[in-house]
Amino acid sequence: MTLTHYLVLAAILFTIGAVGVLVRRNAIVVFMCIELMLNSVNLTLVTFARAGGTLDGQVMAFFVMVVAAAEVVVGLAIIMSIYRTRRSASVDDANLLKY
Amino acid sequence: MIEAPDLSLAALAPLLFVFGAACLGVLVEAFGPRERRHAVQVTLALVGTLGGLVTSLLLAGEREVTAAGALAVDGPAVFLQATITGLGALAILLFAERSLDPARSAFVAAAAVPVGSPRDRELMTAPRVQTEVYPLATFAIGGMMLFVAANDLLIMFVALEVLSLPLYLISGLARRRRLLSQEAAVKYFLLGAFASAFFLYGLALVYGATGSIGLADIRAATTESGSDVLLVLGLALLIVGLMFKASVAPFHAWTPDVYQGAPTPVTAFMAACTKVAAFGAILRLLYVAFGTSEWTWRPLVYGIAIISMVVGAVLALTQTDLKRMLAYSSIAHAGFLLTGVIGLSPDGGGSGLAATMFYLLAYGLTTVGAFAVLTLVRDGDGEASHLSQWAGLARRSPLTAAVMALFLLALAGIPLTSGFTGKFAVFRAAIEDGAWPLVVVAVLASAVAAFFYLRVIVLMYFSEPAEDGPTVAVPGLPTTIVLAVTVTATLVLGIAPGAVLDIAEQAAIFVG
Amino acid sequence: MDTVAADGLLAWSWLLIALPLAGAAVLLLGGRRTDRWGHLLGTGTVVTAFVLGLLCTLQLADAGGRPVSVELWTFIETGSLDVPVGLLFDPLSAVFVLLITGVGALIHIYSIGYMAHDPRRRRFFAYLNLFVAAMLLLVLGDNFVVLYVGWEGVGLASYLLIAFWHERPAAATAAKKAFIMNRVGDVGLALAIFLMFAQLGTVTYDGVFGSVGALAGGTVTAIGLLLLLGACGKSGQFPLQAWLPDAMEGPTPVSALIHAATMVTAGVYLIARSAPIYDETPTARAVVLAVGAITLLIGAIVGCAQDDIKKVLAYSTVSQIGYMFLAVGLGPAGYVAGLAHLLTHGFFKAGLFLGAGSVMHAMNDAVDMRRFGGLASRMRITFVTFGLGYLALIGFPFLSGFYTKDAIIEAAFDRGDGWGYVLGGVAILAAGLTAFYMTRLMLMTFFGRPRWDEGVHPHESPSVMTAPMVLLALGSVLAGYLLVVAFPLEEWLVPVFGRPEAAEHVVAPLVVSALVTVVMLLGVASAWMFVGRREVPVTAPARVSPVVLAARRALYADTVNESLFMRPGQWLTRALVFLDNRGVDGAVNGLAAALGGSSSRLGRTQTGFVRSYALGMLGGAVVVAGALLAVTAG
Amino acid sequence: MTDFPFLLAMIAVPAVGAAVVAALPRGSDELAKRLALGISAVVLLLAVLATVAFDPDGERFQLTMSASWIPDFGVDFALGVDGIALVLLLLVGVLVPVVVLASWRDTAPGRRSMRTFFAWVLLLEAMMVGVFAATDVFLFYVFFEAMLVPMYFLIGSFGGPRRQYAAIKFFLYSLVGGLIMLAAVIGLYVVSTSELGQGTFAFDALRQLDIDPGVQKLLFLGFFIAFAIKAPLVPFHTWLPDAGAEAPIGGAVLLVGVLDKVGTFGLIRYCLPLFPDAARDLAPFVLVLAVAGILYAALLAMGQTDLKRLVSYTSIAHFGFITLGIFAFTTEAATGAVLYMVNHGIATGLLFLVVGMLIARGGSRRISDYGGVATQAPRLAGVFLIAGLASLALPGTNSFVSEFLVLVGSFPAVPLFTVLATLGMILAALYVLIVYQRTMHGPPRGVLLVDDGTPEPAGTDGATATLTAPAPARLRVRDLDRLEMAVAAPMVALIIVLGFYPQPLIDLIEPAVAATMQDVGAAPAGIAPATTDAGGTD
Repeated sequence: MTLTHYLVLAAILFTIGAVGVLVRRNAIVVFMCIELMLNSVNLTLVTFARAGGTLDGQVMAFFVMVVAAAEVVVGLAIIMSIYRTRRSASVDDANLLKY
Repeated sequence: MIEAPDLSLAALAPLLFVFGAACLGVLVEAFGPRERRHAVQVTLALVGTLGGLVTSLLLAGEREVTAAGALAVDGPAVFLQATITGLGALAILLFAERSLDPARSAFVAAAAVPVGSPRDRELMTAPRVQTEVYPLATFAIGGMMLFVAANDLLIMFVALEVLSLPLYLISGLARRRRLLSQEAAVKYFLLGAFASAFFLYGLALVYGATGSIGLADIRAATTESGSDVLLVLGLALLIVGLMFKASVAPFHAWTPDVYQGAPTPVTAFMAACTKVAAFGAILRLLYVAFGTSEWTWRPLVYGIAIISMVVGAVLALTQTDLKRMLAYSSIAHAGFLLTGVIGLSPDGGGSGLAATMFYLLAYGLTTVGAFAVLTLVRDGDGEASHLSQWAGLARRSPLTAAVMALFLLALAGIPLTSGFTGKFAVFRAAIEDGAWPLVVVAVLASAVAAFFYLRVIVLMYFSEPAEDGPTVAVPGLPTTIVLAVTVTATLVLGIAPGAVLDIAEQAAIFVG
Repeated sequence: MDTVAADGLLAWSWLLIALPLAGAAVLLLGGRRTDRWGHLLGTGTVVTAFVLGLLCTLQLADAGGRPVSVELWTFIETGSLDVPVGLLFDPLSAVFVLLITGVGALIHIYSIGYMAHDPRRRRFFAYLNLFVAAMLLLVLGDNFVVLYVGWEGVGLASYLLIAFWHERPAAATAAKKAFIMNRVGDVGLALAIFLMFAQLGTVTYDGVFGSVGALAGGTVTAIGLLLLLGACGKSGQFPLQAWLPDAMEGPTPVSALIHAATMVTAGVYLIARSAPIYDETPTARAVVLAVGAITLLIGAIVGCAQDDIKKVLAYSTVSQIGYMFLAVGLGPAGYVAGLAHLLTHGFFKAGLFLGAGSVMHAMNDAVDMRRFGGLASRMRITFVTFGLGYLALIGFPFLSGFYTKDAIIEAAFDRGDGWGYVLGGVAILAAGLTAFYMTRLMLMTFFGRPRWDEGVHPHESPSVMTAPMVLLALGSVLAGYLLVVAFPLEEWLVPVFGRPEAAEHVVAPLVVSALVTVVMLLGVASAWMFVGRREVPVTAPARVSPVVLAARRALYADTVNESLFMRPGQWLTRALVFLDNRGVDGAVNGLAAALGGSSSRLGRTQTGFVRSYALGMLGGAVVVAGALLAVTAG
Repeated sequence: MTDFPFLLAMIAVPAVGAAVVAALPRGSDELAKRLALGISAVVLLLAVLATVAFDPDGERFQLTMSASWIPDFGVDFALGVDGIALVLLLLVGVLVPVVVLASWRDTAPGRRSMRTFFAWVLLLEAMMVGVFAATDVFLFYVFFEAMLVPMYFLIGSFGGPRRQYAAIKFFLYSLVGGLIMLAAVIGLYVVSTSELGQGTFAFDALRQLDIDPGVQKLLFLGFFIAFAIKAPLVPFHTWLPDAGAEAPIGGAVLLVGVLDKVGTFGLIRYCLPLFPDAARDLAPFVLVLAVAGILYAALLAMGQTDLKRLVSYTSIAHFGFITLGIFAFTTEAATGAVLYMVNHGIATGLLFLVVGMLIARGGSRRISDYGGVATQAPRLAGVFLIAGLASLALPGTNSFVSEFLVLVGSFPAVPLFTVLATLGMILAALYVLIVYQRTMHGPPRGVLLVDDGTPEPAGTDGATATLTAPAPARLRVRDLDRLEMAVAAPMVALIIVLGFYPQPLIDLIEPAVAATMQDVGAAPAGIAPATTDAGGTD
């Protein structure tokens, strides 16, 4: 099982995440898909770190996690507030602004 | 025993100032007495931003890489940091305006309260106001300053998030039309996160390709190893992430919705500062990291510039909401800015960098001013941003109309306004680089753009006012200051831009 | 003959122009406060001008007719073009000065009576003065540009005077028509000037005539033909004759002065003045001949069928000027004859018009001869003066027309070739026709039973009107004898045209005179046959031969003009207006509309759904990546 | 004397004046117009003094001054005039006071505030002076574009019913041209950078460049399109009839009288000297546009039903003549063209003014709404006729001199085009006389007709009952009063004086034109036409 496999796996995860963002309606799920994309990046970083024999990649992964966590906080807050108003977490319902 | 990385505090002073103010703001939010909070927060934010402005001005001419090569404090960084802090301070002033809305603020009293609930209705008119916006905004400003100074991709990413997350939040904090505001927040957040994921993946790929994330190292790597697929893909994804922030077509889709939904002061803040920051990062990425493999991305930027100008100008033609129209116009302006980016020779010299930076400054000031005027024209439920409501404004309030007309003419790029100087600078840079077809497209696009700016003037001056038209509120001190500053700047940069152009010229060297 | 700078009185010859011009200015600017004495001022200036002209001519005569030039100021000087404002006072211009000021003065006097009741009399005299000034500029200018200025100046005056009663649509239209058709001619004159400048680099008479010999034949011919076009426009010659009869809408003194005696003869002046050019180009001369011949026939034929007294005289004018063109077209042999006829014609035609005016005055401005008749007894002086003019015109022996017309016909025969006979024949035939229509006019107007409308009480005109008529009548009796026999014009004009070699006559003058007289008498007789013997119907008979019909319709000249130029022009204009609004402007507006449409269509992509935005971004990302890869790969 | 900064003063005085007038309190229209008249009179005086100080045979550019403005772009605030610019400055100086005077009555209580109107007019004057006096291409461009704003507001705020459409159309047309020119201006700058080391916009320096023909063509087109829209030449003309028709009379006079001259001025000042080769190569196409414009616009003028549109179309035809004169490349023709610019400003200005006076009486712009005005308003009719005759270039009016010069000068160089253009003389006579007959001649009719038996107001000439056509129908129409005569008189005087004694102006113009012709490498016309054949005909 070479490093390439990890990279490919990461790419696949990233794609899954991206597609998920496109196909899922529930804001939470969409957001989780984005998290998935971030984590696929983490996998990539770590893999490259391993390949390069340095620790940078791994350190970066930690950075990413922290940032992701912050994102979660902000994101959930926003989603919550709109959910409490609309009683729905579907991103398609939020559709007043257009054209 | 690990020796601490070299850290020239002097060079970081602006950042420290702003972030310090932001952190203090959080503490105040937590422990400060509610009734005095607003005043304190405003002062803090202003002190922070202005302090950042002053210090970055003092740093002029500084050229060093510090923080273990993570930060580059060079001409462009300092110039753009000054620009950001300055514009940021103006935006903060707009935030702090309390005399316009009978509800005493543009921001919701309690974001957590569901829209339309009884509590919400009672809070609507309560004197209570939100004060978290000030530390949030200050953090965003800090993030932007970091963004333009970031000398490695990871810092760039972190800065990206630091500037984005607060923006997501404050764009949802409108006091009126909360539904729109919240929707804007959600859209901005989801798409922003999506975009940063792309940026991040790009970062990873570049790291994989070059084994490093320092821009200098990447430059070195690309120069000797040329560019393999990983690197190119990485570059592509990085560009996507940045173009999204700069709201360049085809990554512009969020711009109109968010600009329209967010509270107008926040829109002003985003339109001005975010653009500056994003372009700062773009310039740095393209010219420090990928300057030597310029030929790879040049055609791409060329094309994106055209798309952005055309899409922005054409789409704005049929808008009926002023905020939305300005949003589309900002997309078109992003295109014009890219013509400046094109006009930058590989070594980072050429007049392109200075031109782009000048354009950013001029555009930022004008935009803040335009949105500030927007906040003055109100009817029963907040700002009257629908075009038809502006009919005959010149009769009601000649001064307001005149100021708005000035900003619109500047955005249209009529001589003797800052907009013209900026356009001239970037077009010149592009033609010097032989990109005259791009410039021809640009001038035609700006002709189209001129139409919708003119239409507003026509409405304000040549149409009869509607009887139940909006009222023009008397601006309080903060807004007055903002308008005074922006009007003066728009005229000065149009009539006697020499000095500022000089500064931009001298600042226009990256430390590689 | 080289010119000398003016001295003595001649140095003041510019006053000839300045006086009437000043008169016009005073009357026009003075406004109503000059109403009371305006007409006197107007007349005074012209009379003074006449006296001055006479004195100048005498001084010129003392100097042996040596041409005199008066340089006034520089008009236009740039690059290699130099146009001075200068006057040339030589025998030729002297002749015209006397004619213009002399006849002009008489007609001014006449107008005092004729326009007495017109509230706009002051403006009438102002315009008359303006005309005299312009006409004098025309004949006195020493280069083609100054001539052109006068040329269009008289056009303007004629426009103003034809349209003097402008509330009459007919008058307004006639004036416009006159100006336009003149402008067509003016274009010819202008182009001639351009050509002279292009080829010779000068526009002064001296310069052009001095070096015209060096030019290629084609160029000279072109210049000649273009000048002729101008002459045709001004002199109502074929094919630009249609405006002259309509011009009779103007007050009768105008018809007498401008459209009989002076302005319409400007064409003859132009050709005579340009003799050096025409001497170089037989082709152009031939065309002049053709134009003259055709026109004099047209005029004569149409004149036979008109019932409007002034129209008859107008067509007679057209025809008589045809004679003059014929004459000058003959070259050196004919210049003098043409000019002599021009002068005598000036007298008798002016006299005839004034007579006609007097008649109209008596008949409440009626012009239809079918409603005249039997006026001889009521208006003695008018009848006698008119009669003398009539005799002079039809060339009754030993009256002025007799001398000058015969001279032309002889000159025509003297060409010797077949064309000479053709032209001579045409001229003689026209002489017969002239006799016919003039006799018809006399009969219908002065003889026979009165056919007046009720409420018309003919009366003789006041003496202020009759006096000029008498003088002109004297002129029409004597002028011919004086100009041909007593003080031969030929001698006087030697400095201008040189002394023509005595032509050997192919047909003896006596024979010609006899022939002409016989034909003339035939014409008179046939007029008596057709008109005099029987009762004149008050309304023109409807059922007449096509020939008469054609003659009544002026040989369909207007019909041709309308169907050839007017209608297509209007159609073209309408088409272009449509094209401009729909086509040119439409294209621009269409572009704008297209942009707007694409804007709203493009706006549809902004659906408001986060997920579609995300899709857009993803697509964009793919494109970006693809593009970059493509660049690096390729 | 000459060291006095006339040009700067001529820009500063009206600019400051505009600010002052605009700053006046509401309802002080009376004061505003007096102030405006005074200021514009001062400018006229300055223009005259400048002319006195100007030496026709001296330097090409005189009364020069220069100050560094935007060093980074190599832009100087450089002013200076040659004969061409000077006569146009005189035109500006003359027209603006007349316009102010013509708008005197518009400051009626209850009407829209005219304070801003006069402010805009003065600002426009400053801009127009600047555009003619600039010797720095960038500066010229700045004035060229900035000039749009005041005119835009003049049309939009004070114009007719369709003023919004007209104003936007005017602005966008000019802006498109201007922006294309901007690209060319920058291109020129870049070329100068590559040739001279560091970039400059100084006209004299740019004139020395020798630019590669291909580039020249592009730059020439950039400038030409802008000027062709401004002038305007067919087919870029359709904005003018709308703008001219909707603009207030004062605005229309300045628009057609001066503003559009910037186009033709630009052609002879910039297109020829800066891009001589391109100018020569492309001359045939330009000439086609010019001649087509002469005939096309004249025919269109005949087809108009709106008085002001008609006048606008006549101007388009006249601009055709001017362009013909410029691109025939002979001193005579070009001198005539420049003179034509001045004369056209005066003649068409007067035509617009008198048409405006007629419209002020009838309240309608439709030709068919008038008729027989001459019977009761002879002075009005007289002025109308003089203006019309000047517009058809009758000898004795100023236009004749210029039109004659253009044609006589062009003929040796481009005979065919000139002959076609000469046909325009006939069309001009047609459109002038047709409209004159319809409105002034014939029996009284139209909107001015007195339907009820009310007595007509005083001031009309009693010349209605003629012994020929006792017209029972009468018009209620004032004849021109003192003020209106005061407006018309100077123009009429100029028309006639310049019609008989144009030489002073020619002496001013010719040296500058001759210099320009040397830049293009064209010899004066005259006996040897071959030398100046711009390839127009064959």
